[in-house]
Amino acid sequence: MTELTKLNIDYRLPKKNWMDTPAEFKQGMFCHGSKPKDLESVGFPNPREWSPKDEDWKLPENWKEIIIEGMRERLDKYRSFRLFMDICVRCGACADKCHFYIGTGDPKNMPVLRAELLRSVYRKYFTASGKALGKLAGARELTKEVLKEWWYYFFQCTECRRCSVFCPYGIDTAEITMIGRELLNLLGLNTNWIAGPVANCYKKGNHLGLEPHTYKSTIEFLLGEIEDITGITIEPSFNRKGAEILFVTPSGDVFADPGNYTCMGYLMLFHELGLDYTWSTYASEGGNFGYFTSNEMAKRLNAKIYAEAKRLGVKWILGGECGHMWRVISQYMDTWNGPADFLSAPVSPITGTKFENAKSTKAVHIAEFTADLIRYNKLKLDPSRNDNLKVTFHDSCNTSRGMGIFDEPRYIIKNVCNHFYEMPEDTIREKTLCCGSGSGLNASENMELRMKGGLPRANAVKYVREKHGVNMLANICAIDRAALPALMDYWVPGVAVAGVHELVANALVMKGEKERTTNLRGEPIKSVKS
Amino acid sequence: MSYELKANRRQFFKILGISALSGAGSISSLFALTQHSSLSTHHLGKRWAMVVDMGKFKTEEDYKRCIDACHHIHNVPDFGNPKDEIKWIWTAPYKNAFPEQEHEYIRDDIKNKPFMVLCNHCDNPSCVRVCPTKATFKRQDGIVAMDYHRCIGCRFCMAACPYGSRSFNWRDPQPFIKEKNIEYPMRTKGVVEKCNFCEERLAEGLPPACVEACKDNKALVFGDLNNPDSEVRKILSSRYAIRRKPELGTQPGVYYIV
Amino acid sequence: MYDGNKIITGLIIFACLVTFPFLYNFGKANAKPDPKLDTPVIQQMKEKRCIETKEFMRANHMQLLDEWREAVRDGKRVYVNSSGESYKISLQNTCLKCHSNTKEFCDECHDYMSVKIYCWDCHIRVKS
Amino acid sequence: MFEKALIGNRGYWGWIALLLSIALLLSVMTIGFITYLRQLNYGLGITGMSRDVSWGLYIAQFTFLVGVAASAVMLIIPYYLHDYKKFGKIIILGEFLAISAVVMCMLFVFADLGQPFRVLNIILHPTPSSIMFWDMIVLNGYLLLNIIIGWAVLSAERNDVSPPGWVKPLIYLSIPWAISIHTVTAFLYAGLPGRHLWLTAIMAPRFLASAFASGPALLIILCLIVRRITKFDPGNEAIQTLGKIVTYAMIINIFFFALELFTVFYSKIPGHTHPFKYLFFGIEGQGKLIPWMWTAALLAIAAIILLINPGTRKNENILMAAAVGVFISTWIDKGMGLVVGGFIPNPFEEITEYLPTAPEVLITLGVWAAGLLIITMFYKITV
Amino acid sequence: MGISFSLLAVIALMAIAYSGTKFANLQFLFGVVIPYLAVITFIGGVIYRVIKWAYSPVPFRIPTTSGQQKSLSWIKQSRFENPSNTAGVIGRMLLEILLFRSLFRNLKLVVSEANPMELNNGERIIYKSDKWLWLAGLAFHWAFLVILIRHFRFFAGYVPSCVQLLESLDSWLQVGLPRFYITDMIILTAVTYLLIRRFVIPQVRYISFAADYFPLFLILGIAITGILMRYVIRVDVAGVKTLTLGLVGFNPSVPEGLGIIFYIHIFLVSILFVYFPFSKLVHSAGVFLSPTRNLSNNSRMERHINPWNYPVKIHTYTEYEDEFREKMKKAGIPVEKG
Repeated sequence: MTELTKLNIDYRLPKKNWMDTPAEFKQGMFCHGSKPKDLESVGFPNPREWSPKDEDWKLPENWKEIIIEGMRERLDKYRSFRLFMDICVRCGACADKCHFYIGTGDPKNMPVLRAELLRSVYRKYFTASGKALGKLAGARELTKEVLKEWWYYFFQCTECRRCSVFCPYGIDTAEITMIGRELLNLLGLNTNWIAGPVANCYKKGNHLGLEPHTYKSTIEFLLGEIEDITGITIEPSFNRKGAEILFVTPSGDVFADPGNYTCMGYLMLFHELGLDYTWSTYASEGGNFGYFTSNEMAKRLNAKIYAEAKRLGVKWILGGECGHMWRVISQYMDTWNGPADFLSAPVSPITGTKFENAKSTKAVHIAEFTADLIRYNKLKLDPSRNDNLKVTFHDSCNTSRGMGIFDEPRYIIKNVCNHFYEMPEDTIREKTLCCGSGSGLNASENMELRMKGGLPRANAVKYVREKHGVNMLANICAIDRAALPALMDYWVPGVAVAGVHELVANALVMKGEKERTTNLRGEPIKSVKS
Repeated sequence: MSYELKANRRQFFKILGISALSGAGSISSLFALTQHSSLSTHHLGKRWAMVVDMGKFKTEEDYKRCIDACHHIHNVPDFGNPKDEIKWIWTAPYKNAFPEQEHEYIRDDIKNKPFMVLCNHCDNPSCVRVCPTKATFKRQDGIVAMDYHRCIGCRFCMAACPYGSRSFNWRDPQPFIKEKNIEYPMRTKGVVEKCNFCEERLAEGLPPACVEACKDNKALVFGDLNNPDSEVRKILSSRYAIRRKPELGTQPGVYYIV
Repeated sequence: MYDGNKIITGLIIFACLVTFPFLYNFGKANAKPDPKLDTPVIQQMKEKRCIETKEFMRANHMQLLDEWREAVRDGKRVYVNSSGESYKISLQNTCLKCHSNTKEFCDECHDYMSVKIYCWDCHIRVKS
Repeated sequence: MFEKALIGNRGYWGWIALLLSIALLLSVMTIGFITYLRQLNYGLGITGMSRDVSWGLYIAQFTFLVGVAASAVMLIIPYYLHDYKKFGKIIILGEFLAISAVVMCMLFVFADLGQPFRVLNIILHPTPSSIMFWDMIVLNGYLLLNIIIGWAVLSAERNDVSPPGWVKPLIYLSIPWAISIHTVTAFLYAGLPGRHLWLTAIMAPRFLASAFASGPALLIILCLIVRRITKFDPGNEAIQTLGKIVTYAMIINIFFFALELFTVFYSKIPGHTHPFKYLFFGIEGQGKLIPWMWTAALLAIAAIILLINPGTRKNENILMAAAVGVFISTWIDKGMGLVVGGFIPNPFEEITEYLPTAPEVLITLGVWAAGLLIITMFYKITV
Repeated sequence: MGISFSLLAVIALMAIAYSGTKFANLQFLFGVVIPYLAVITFIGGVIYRVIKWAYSPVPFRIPTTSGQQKSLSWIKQSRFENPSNTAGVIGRMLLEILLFRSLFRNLKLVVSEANPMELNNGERIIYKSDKWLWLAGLAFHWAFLVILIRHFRFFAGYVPSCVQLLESLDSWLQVGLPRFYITDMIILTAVTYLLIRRFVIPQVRYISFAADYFPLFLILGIAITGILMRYVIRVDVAGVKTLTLGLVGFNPSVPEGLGIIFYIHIFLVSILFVYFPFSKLVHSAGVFLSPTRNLSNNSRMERHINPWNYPVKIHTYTEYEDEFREKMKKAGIPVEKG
């Protein structure tokens, strides 16, 4: 394979066997270690000050037993884990599908080898052939070096599942990474960027740690912006009992640019519809960083959504644009914290559409909700207001390969924008490439890793940028909105990032609005200019 | 030793002369020289040939005897219709067997006289040239033979044969063979077949079946052209004989005395 | 979720498939093939033997026949066997002269082994 | 409710048409295949062929389709050698037409074999003196060449990159190769002693001329259909250029045919005149092909008149009609006329006539359906 | 190391069978005892492995969704790529198992020069369609299956007509006597390809170890001995069938004079049977259990039950309000308690 210009990716392989090549901790490729206070606040083991760069990771005496026992427990609890340990044939189909492998050229970022890191230990301690034949059977001892290698590489996987799409047996490296991270968490080995938000979310309701009044005032700030642009005053409700719908969205949308434009989009849309809904400060987080530590922690954080829905007595839940939030809601929430028999099967109050596909979780994705509105002509839209934008759509890994939302957002975009261009077909839909910062890797100290991991995605954007002049990368994921701007600035300057509902709100002709001169970002609207 | 040398030299000049005559450089002679050289047989062993003395065929029985002898021993089926017909040796009127040599004022008895026709076992067989699998091949002794195990039934040879000597098994012949000769195999559907000059009998030292069938009146004479003392050579040097479509240069091995 | 029923069903199907050869033959008496040699010609032979040893013929007769097919091409009609005896190359006139009982001789094993041959498309089996 | 199923845009109707035609093609293929099994069981006697007319409809189709396959060069030469960019969009259509035509050729030869189980004998016992051996080589080579080129070009197009460098030499190679497939096919006939209709040195040029008329004519028909039922537009100018190619090729084809007529009838060599007499006038009251041959002749003349006049050629409907005319005319002339005519009269100057039987026609339709299915699939990928 | 070890292991196995029958006259051991043990191990082993997997539950519904979900009525669902019911799952599994659907998607990463006519961005990462692995894998597995079924003629007194049909299709080309099997050629070509790609593709070589080479060499050994036995070093097949029929009829007998090559062949097959359940070859059973493929994506429609779901400690609303009540009241957010 040829080398890439900017990063000089070297795909050559070490001469030595991978087992004899210990992980080399490269600056910029890993996150800071977890802080003791964060672990303490959620009751995680082994809280202490430590740094991944330290020689001594201050592990408990019996760390090896803990890991082996942890593996045994999880082998018994997860068929996926046991099966995926056994049936890989190392055909290599997954190898060049991983964005981290494409971007780094590090062979241990090939999904198969990432799994072998764990599999080799499994063979040593859980299979007869591994015990007997050792290295010949691909087995190896669990040592501290192996443990460090795990930590290094399990936090170089964004659990995007692209490998799983191509694997002939559906082996999902995300599952293996998740188990790997769970095992590491048994020894207090986490990253600060994950442990912090987890602790925040547990105590304060959201990753950013916004306390209820701050949460409310932040949204009120957005309301002011909306009023400036549209002349319309919006008064949403918080923690209101008896509302029909509980709206949950990742806190990133509320707080950070450019997610907050998307949040303004939600507010404007709901106002225009006159939707009977409420925000919650207790369940003020759709995302779930617990999912990046352990199954149990994810469940603990997620429990708040149903609990709050029950307390407020709403009928159903509407979820904002987010990736892993939807992986969790779609494939885990009902199993963990259901049955949600206190809610009723969701029906759109505007169109009367029954969301059959959400009749058990009672949670509807906002893309489904809005696509339905547009289909039945419930929104007055002026797509020309987005004429300054040439839009492409980035499918988020979790909604793509953990859910299958592909056509809903595209349908919306095509109705609110006049210029929409797809990226090459092997980089979208189920074959979409990760932003490079998912699953809690969105820190700043591992920027090199993020830029390398995001390179394949950026390269596809660059293609449509140069071919069609694309200047807006739309998506339905808060992590994308947080991570992609940096990626675009680095690889494809001139491409901005937006949630789909920001584009909706731009095009939405609201009752009683004043003539808009700018879009939500304060940029002049093209059609007005001319 | 010296005699051999002389003989070889003589043959060499003969070869030169003949290739000059046949128009050296023409594509057909190129092919002929490469694979199944028409010249090679003349100096190696036998060159089987047949003389058909048409004057000796008088009654219908004379023809039938020969045909039946051949068709019976070779298990040639009788389908009873011209579409599926298979024939190794049969009759055709003079005007059809020799269309180029027909003219208005030819003797009536000749014009409509049935002539014995069969595979000519040409020196220069176009059927051999075109066969894509060498299922049809020319033996050293001049017999154009077929390997029924190898024939794929493409029927290119049928298109190439200017004498209509080849038949194709359009369907399974087995039920249409009245009396099977268990000494000789049948053919399967989908292969081409034709007269083989009774090569299986020659191997036993026997004359072809048709020749034997008319041994009383010697209407068919069979022998080795390379042997100056053979009966065929004697007849050919003493009587005027013609061959079918000589202009095509195939050099048939069946001669007719009219 | 265990899906135990589905897995057990699957395993039963698997076990049935693998043991199918055993089940298929259960209680069946599978007679060995017994090619008959009692044709008049063979009966008259002083020493009853084929052109090569029985073992050789059993394993290799098809190859021999395949080679014999080529005889028509080069006019080589004599087969010299391993002990130097000569035979005329002809399925029709050598093999079938002795083994005129193709049904009891050839078919016996071919049916047993489920080997379909196309010899009889052309070569004539004598009706016994 | 129900009317919703009846209202739709072009894409919708294109889709419906596609599904219907695939279903139709599949069922025709199935019928053809079942009939082929019958032929396998009974023998080729199930066809109308006989001892005298030993090649028929199958080989006629084969001969004709080799021409269609070869005609892809009529796009390749202008596009790659003369940089005629207007052919950019249809070049791949031509390539795929060539692939499916070659596949059909092979199926027809296969259907014509008496012992298809032994087909590998051609390779196991290679015989360079046989033109059929060379035809096998060139046809397979051409198929391989077109598959490789088509695949490489298409996948490069899909990724919007230039095709790999090694494709160019292959494309150049495919030009003489295309000429070769039809030349070698002509040699199948032209080298046989005693078949007067075929024994002519201009057989190969005649084949090429008729190929360059019939192939592009078929491509015009396909382009116009594709344009009508999908959003894919091959480009008006490209279609018009194809029309001009058909015009010239058809004129040359007729010219060559006239040359044959002159040689035959001025020399008055009886054997050479007989097939022509049989085809156009019949001999001894036998002449089943007379209406076909005159149809071919009239269609050819009519098509040339329509094509030669720019006013009529530019009218898409007339162009379509002329293309259909050329296609049918060459199909009759080169298919049935040439192959069957070569066998009549037989070497004994007797007339044995030939008409295909129903099973023969069904098998033929089955092969055509297979070819059309391949082309439909390919065009689906492209369009 | 893995390559030579595996090759030597297969050669050693052949040598064992060779010397065992040639010098030690252990025909009964190699022809009867070991095959019986192998079949028992195979059945028992596979069942053991599957039961072991089965004992671990599927706690969550985690299908990999490779197509549009079932959503609004007017959006076309990919029924097989993202199934929402059992029928869809069956379709997806059939596509996966019979046609290797996922592998069919395979792409090859290429860093390419951009099309100079369209772009000027220098290098581009493109993904070329790469179907060779799919083709070789599919060809190998299907050929293997056909060969397996074909061998049933050795295990049935009367060979069922479907097996006869399969066999006649496999040998429809009249090449050689006995007729040449097309699958023999396919399996040799495919296994050779699979082996060679392990040697030459650097990434694949890097991830391969002995357990990846050994089965390929073993299967190659089986195929080659089988082919040799049919076409070159022939054995008395009727004798072989006497042995095999004896095996399946529990009435084993070893006929005299079966060629050594037969014992090598059956020994290698026995080794494959024994090796199968305890190696990566169990993927053939495992693929049926793969939760990313065999589950419908209906977890929002129907609740999936996790048998070990247990209550967890959560930060309740009451605790939350207790902590922030004053701030909430001040901000005008409703509270439960005064």
